[in-house]
This record gives sequence, structure tokens and C-alpha cells, in this order.
Amino acid sequence: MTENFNVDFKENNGQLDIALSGQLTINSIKKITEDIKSHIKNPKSVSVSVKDVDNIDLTFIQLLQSIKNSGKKNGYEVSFSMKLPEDLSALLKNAGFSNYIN
Amino acid sequence: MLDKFKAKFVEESMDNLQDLEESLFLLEKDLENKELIERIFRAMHSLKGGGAMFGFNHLSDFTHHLETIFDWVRNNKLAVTSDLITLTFSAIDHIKNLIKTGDLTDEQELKGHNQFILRLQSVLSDSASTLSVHSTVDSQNINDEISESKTYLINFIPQEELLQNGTNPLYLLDDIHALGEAISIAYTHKVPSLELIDITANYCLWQILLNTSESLNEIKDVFIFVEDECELQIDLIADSNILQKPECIEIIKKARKGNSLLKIEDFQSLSQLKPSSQELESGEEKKKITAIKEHKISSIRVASHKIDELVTLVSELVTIQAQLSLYSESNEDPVIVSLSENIQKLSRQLRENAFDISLIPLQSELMRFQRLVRDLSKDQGKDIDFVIEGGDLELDKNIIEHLTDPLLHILRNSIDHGIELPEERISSGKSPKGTILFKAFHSGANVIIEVSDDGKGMDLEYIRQKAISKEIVDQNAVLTDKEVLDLLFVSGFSTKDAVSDVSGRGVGMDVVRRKIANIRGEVSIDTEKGKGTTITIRLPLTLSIIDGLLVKVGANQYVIPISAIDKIHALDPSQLKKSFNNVVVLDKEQIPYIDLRKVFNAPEVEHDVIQMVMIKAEDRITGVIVDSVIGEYQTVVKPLGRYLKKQEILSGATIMGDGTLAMVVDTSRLLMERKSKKVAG
Amino acid sequence: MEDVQEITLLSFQIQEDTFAVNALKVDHILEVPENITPVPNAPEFIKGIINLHGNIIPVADMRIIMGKEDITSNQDNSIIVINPANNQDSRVGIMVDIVKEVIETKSSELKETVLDGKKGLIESFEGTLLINDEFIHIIDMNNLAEIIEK
Amino acid sequence: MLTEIKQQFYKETLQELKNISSDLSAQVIDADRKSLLVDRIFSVSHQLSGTGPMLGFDMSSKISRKLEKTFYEIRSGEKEVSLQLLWQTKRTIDFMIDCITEENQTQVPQQ
Repeated sequence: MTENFNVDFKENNGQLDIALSGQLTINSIKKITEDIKSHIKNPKSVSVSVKDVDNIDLTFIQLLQSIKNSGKKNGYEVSFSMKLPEDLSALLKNAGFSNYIN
Repeated sequence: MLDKFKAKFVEESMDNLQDLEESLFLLEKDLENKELIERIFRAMHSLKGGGAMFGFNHLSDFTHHLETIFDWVRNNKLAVTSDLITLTFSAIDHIKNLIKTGDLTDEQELKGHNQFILRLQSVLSDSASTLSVHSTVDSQNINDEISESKTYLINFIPQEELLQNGTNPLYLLDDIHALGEAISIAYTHKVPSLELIDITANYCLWQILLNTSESLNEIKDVFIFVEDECELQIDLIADSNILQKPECIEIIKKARKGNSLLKIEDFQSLSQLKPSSQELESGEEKKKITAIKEHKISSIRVASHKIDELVTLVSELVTIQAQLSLYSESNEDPVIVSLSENIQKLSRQLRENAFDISLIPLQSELMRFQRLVRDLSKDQGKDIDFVIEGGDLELDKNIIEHLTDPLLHILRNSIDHGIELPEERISSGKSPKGTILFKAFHSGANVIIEVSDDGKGMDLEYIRQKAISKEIVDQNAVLTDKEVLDLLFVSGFSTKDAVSDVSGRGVGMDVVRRKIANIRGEVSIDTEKGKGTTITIRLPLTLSIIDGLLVKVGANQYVIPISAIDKIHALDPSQLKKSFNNVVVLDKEQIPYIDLRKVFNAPEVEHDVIQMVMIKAEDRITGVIVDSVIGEYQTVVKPLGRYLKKQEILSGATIMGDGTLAMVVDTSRLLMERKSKKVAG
Repeated sequence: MEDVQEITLLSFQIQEDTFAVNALKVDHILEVPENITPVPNAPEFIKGIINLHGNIIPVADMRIIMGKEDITSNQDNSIIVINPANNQDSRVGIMVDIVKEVIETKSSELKETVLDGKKGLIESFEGTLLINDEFIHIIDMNNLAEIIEK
Repeated sequence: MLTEIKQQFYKETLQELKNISSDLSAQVIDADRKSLLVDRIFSVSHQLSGTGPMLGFDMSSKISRKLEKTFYEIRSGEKEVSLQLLWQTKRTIDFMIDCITEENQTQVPQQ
């Protein structure tokens, strides 16, 4: 089964950029999470950018929140940037997650 | 055994249908009454369920379609229109038929049945466009519906497994938004850090403020497939839309920031609902439920034959008690006398109770009248206000059973021939809307039912001419207005060919009078040309008990109802011998008389004095000659039964204290008999 | 062929003839009470009405219905209260010379009733039973009820 | 043999689920079709929750149990069919379609 999501990492001076796209749902979330966990060593800050999304669900939102919580715990900054198609952004907004979208 | 349940189902369904019709009538006046719609829906629902259970497949199938229509109605997918109500009324008629006949076997009927179903289905498909518009309109035009919409606070707290079970809560929240205007607050504070997270578990919970005009059920149904995997609480917090109020926005902001859950109390100041509104709401619901329960307990269903049996037994007791009184009086044993008196007291009370039980409110039949007026006036393009007064009046069920047909007939006459078309009414200076007043009230030991309309009244001259042409009266006869109206009651005066005749008021009035007379009632007509007509029916309270005058004719005893008696005269038999044409002169007045001894073929015995009981009927006095008067007597009347129904002058018999029988004379029948004999020759 | 059914009959005598009715539709057997209240203008065969436990029951004289001329009464005369339609309204007493016995038999034992000439007002019988050289004609209760009703 | 039965079951169930899903997408569901649909949804979910676990469709049969329960109540008259309910049903059916398809794919190699 080919993977229908994509995770890219860029590290620069303790600044970790994570770029995500594709199917960001429960079916792929375990892999995505493992990937991210393995890349977050001891960053100064993490910036997650999400674009070209096919689908998104709660597991992904919780992943973002979890990264944020880890940052708080381990002392690094976490920022998000999300570009979503209109229907998905409406979906998140209706679910009370408008603060994750920008 | 099954048959017993089936019979019960039929009986209950008829009740259900009555409730349905009643609700429909009310709904017609208040098209958006949710409660009524719900009642209608419930009634259909139970008809459907019961129908299927007891093998009324066509009924169940048919009602199912009707139920769906009202399911749409109650979910605001379909509007109640007068057409829909008309359709539902005729559907109820069809259902009645299906209940009576069971599943259809006749090809033709089946065809009609299926066509009716298609008609019902077309109601739904016709509303297709309105439906799709409606559901999108819902969320946008919510502000227009402020008055109807309510604001709820929804607590949605899923378990961790929710996501593993394939639910996407985002969709559910989206669906909530589709119900109206909503604000979701997602609480993510339980999400652990990366090191600890089980990434497929759910850690979020939500609170949603929803303003919607949808029902609570509709909201609950969003969560239908997750109800086992979440905690769900939906509370009404306001009777209007409070989402845009600044205070509300402030409350939400705070909750989002502080991850602190909203409480119902937070919204107290914002809503018109009284403090602890939520309790109030559920309290109301509880009240409603208990009200229904109480209603159920306050009346029980008893098969009518059981009541008949009870009345019979009580009557028997009364009879035996009378025998006991007789015995104790002659026996002079003080113990027996006092016992007998106590039994007398008790049995009298018991009798009154038993008769009271057999009384039922007129209300039960009113629905049919309302239907008739509604349907006929619609058919004929007449606008009629049907006003009912005294519908809660109670009558012996046997009377009510026999009253319905004549009343339907009278109402039909009023609509067909009394009330004019709107334009006609306008041109004669009346309001275009006609009124039929149905009024029932007590008058002494009688019940009076009046049906009056403000229609065109009757043309007395026309009636007179018609009577002449039918050779019922002589061309030269001088008749009072009352006598002219009485012609309407002469059998054969109006026949079926007169039905289409616009002046044919009084069609079938002879039948009406006969049927009313069967329940010892009287009918009279008052009319004023151009102003309207009033038909008055005077009835006894109960059929089974009367105050009577016990008289003797030959060897037999007879009871003449006191209500018919004006006074009693003692006569010298020679006065009768002098009379010819059966008229006797009393106080210079000519009184026609009937000699019961002749009517009953009793041997004529020579008396020094004979008694004439003066019977008053329709403002005329007729004397009835009997051998002797024994006295007043309150008595239970028993029917003579099918074998003696030809004995029309006798309306029943009664059992005397000593066990002997006395027959009850039907005075109006007696007088009529005399009249018809006179007419005949 | 019809199913063979167990039938229970109550037989009675009217002068020289023996008749029977379906015993299951017999409510009571009474002695003729002292006072039968005559009903004026009723058909000749209606003897009158009686009070049976608080109910009014008309009584018809079977001897007249059967076309007998001698209708003198004797001590053995009885009234059989039948209930053809199983309701209060259809109860009627029939006065007979003497009530004989209860007969248990099978419907297959019944023969078609052949009568020499018309037997009074009755038009139909359910059949005839031959017991000990005696013909017992079984009266069709509904037919009887219709006759009394007329 | 089991594979054949399983494939047969999978194909039939999937087809019925898809049919139901598309019927549920119809703009208007008239009363007749609605009652028919209720029956169909009940029977497919009943079948899937009963036979599914035996054939390895664990997840989809687990989900179908929710449908089965709800539609049992509907059929017995305890519960009413609202538009919202039909909508949630469609969501669930659509998910079952994904689910059963995936379960079929992941299991085929193991056979």
C-alpha cells in the first residue's frame, strides 16, 4: 500500500520545520506520529506547516495539540501554519478548532 | 384469545381515530401547533403498530404512509395546509373502513386503497423541492425563526475508543451546525504530550451552544450511533437565540481560554427562562407524563354489555327490595322493617350510581357532526361556523346511540337547505359566513338539544301547497303555522325526490321524529323565513328509568310517563257516551280523547267513575281514558325485545314490587297512531 | 359430506308429536307461572310476557305455532326459554305440553324431515331423529324466532 | 472454500451497503422507500454483525451492531426515523464501506 501522506523535516539551528500534506487521518496517524517523534530530539522551536491536505481528522488535531503540550513540557516553542481547503477548514471551525487554522 | 385482543384493538383504534379527528379539527384552526401534530403522529403510530400486530396489514401499511407525512410535518419538513388536513380526514375515513372490514379483498376496493396510498406518497414527493430548500434555509435564516428557536447547551464527552470505532466526531459537530446556529467549544486540555499519547484515542470533549428550531430528538439523533461511546447531555438554556448577545460571546471566550466547562447557570441572566430553567423544563415534562397517567387512571374502559348487566342487576335488586318493603310492612317486625329501610336507601343509591355510570358525554358523538359540517360545507362551497355548546352534557348511552343518526340528518338539512351560499347571504344582507349552533342543555328531567341555523328558513306556504298536492291536507283547511310545520313530520310528506329540491327543508323529518320517539323524545321545528330554522329535540335523561303514573286498563297495569301528563280528570262514563267523534267537552273546551280500553281490547267494565289522563304533546291536550289510576311510580323500564317490537304503543315493561309486570305506554306513539288513523279515514 | 358433530338436544312433546331444540341454546326450563301478563294487540300465539330474574321475556305458545287446536293447559306444561342469537334481546319462552329428555346424538344420525302436510307455522326443521320408533323433529330455532318476530 | 464464501459475502454486503448509501443520498426519501430502506439497513447490518466476525470483518461488524440495534428499535416502533438519523446512518454506512473494503484488502494476502 503506497502512502498517501507526506511528512518532511528540515532542521536548522535547533529550529525544526515539519511540513505535512495528504491524508492526515487516523489511518496514517500512527506513522506520522512515529515519524515526528523520532525527529523531535531537542529542538529550540518547532514549526508545523500543513498544506495540500486531502483529509484531516481529530487524530491529527490531537497530534498537533500533543506536540504543543510536549513543547510546553520540554521547553520549546511550537507554532502552526495550516492551509486547508474551504470544506475542511469549515469542518474544523465547526468543531471548535478555529484556533488551529490560519 | 387473539380475537379478544383484536376486538380490543378495534375498540381502541376507534378511540384513537376520534382523538385524531379531534386533533385535526384543532390543528385546522392552529396550523403550527406542535403539540397537536405530535398527538396526531402518535395516534397514527399506534394505529400502525397495532394494525400490524393484529393482522390488519392494509391498515398498517396505509397508516404507515400517513404517519410518514406527519413525521415530516413534525420535523418541519412539510407544512400543514388545509389540503393536507382534508386529505387526512378522508384518510381517517378510509382507516375506519379498514378497521371495520379488515384487509381488503375486493378488487375495486383494493384499487382505491392503492390509489389513496399513491396520493399520500405524492404529498411527500410534491414537497421535495420545499424540503431541500428548507434544510439549507434552516441555518441561514435562523434569525427569522428566533421566536420559535431555542438555545441548547450540548455536552458531548466521548470515550477514548470513539475514534477507533470509526466515528469521526468532526462530522457530528458539523451536523450539529447544520441544525441551526451553533458555536462549538473544543476542550483539548486532556491531550497528553507526544511521549504519552495513544494517537488513535480520543482526548477531546466538546460543548456546543446550539440555537435551533429542531426538536430535541433531532439533536439527539446526531449522536445516535455514538451514544454508547460518549456522555451526552443536552439542556435547554434559552427560549430564544442568545448566541449573538455580547454577554454570551464573553462567556464563550472565557471558556475557550480557560478550558473551563460552561454551566447552565452561566446563561441564566441571558435567558427569559426562570431560574433553574432546566429543572423546570424537565419538571414540565414530568408533569405532562403524570397528567397522562392520571388521565388513564381516572377512567377505565368497561365493555358496555357489562354496564348493561350491572344496570339489570341493580334493577333486579330494586325490584326485590320493593318486595321486601311490602313484606316488612305487612309483617310488622321492627328488625325487618329497619333492615328493609336500610336496604332501600342503599339500593336507591346504588341504582343512581349505576345509572350514572351508563351516562356518557355527548362529546363522543360530536366529532361526527363536526366532520359532517366541515365536509358538506366544503363540498358545497358554503362557509359555516359550527358552534357547539354543552358538549359535555351526559346522556344515557342508549339514547346517544339512537340520537346520532337523526342529528346527522338534521345537520345535513341545515347545510343542504338552510345555510345559503356566501354570495346569496351577502345579497340578503347577512354575513357570508353562516352559523349552525348546536346546543345541549338540561331542562328539568329532560335534556334539550337544539340545532339552529341562520339560513334561509322554511317557506310555510310552499310546505302547505306541497301538502295539498300530496293530498295530505284539504285545500281549504285553515292551518296555523305550527300545524303547517307539523306536516313535515307526516310520513310520506317529503320523499327522496325532494332531496335536491332547494326548498325541501324537512326532508325525512318523519323518520327523524320516529327515531327520536323511539328513545322517548320529541322533535319540534321553529322557523322564520329568511332568518333561519331551529330544530329542538327534547329527551329523557335516561331510557331505563322513568317517573310514571300507574293505571289500570282491563286486567293489566300500565305506566304512563309523568312527563307527558298534564293532569288527571275523573269523568262520569256517561260523558263519553254522549260524545261523538271521540271528543269530550271539559270546561267548555273540546278535548279529543283516546279510550285505552278500546286500544288495548280490554273488556269494558261499568264504572261509576272513570279516569281521563290528560296528555300534553306539542301544545295540544289529548285525553286518555283508563279504568283507574293507581298512583305515581318510579320505575325501571325494560325493553320488550325484538319479538314484540311491533307493539309500538308500548315502549317497554316494568317489574312491579310484587314481581308482576306493567307495560309502559309510549304516549307520543299513541297520539300519532290516533292521528294517522284520523288522516286515513 | 359434512363433518359429523356431536349434538345435544332437548326434546319436548306437543300433543302427539315430539320435537327438539338445540339444548345448548336453552337458557331455562320453567314451570308456567301463575301470571303471564298478556300483551294487548299481540299475535295470538304470544301468551304474554313474564318476569325472569328481572328481565322481560315474551312467551309464545308452541301449540298454536304448531297449528294445534286443543290448547287446554295442564300441570305438566312448561316454558323453555331459548336464546337463538345468544343475547338478551333474542330470549323467548316457548310453552310446550311437556319437556321430555336430553338427547345426545351425532349429526350423522339426522334424517331429512318429511312431514305429512304443513305443521303449523314452522317452515324449516334441522332434521328428524328416529329413536325407538318415534320421530323427533328438530326445530330450526332461527326460523322459530323469525316467526315469533313477525 | 472459506475464501469463496468470504468473497461472496464481501461482494454482496459491499454492494448492498453501496446501494443503501446511494439511496440515502437521494434528495427525497418517500415513505415507501423509507420503510423499505429501514428493512434493508436492518437486514444488512444484522447479517454483517452476525456473520462478519466469522469471516474476519471485525471492525465493520462491530460498527454494524450499532446500526442493527438502532434499526431494530425503529422496526419495532420504539424509535422514529428522523432526517438526522438517516443522515447519521449514511455517515455510518459510508464508513462501513471503507472499513469492509479495507478489511477485505488487508486480509486477502493472509489467505
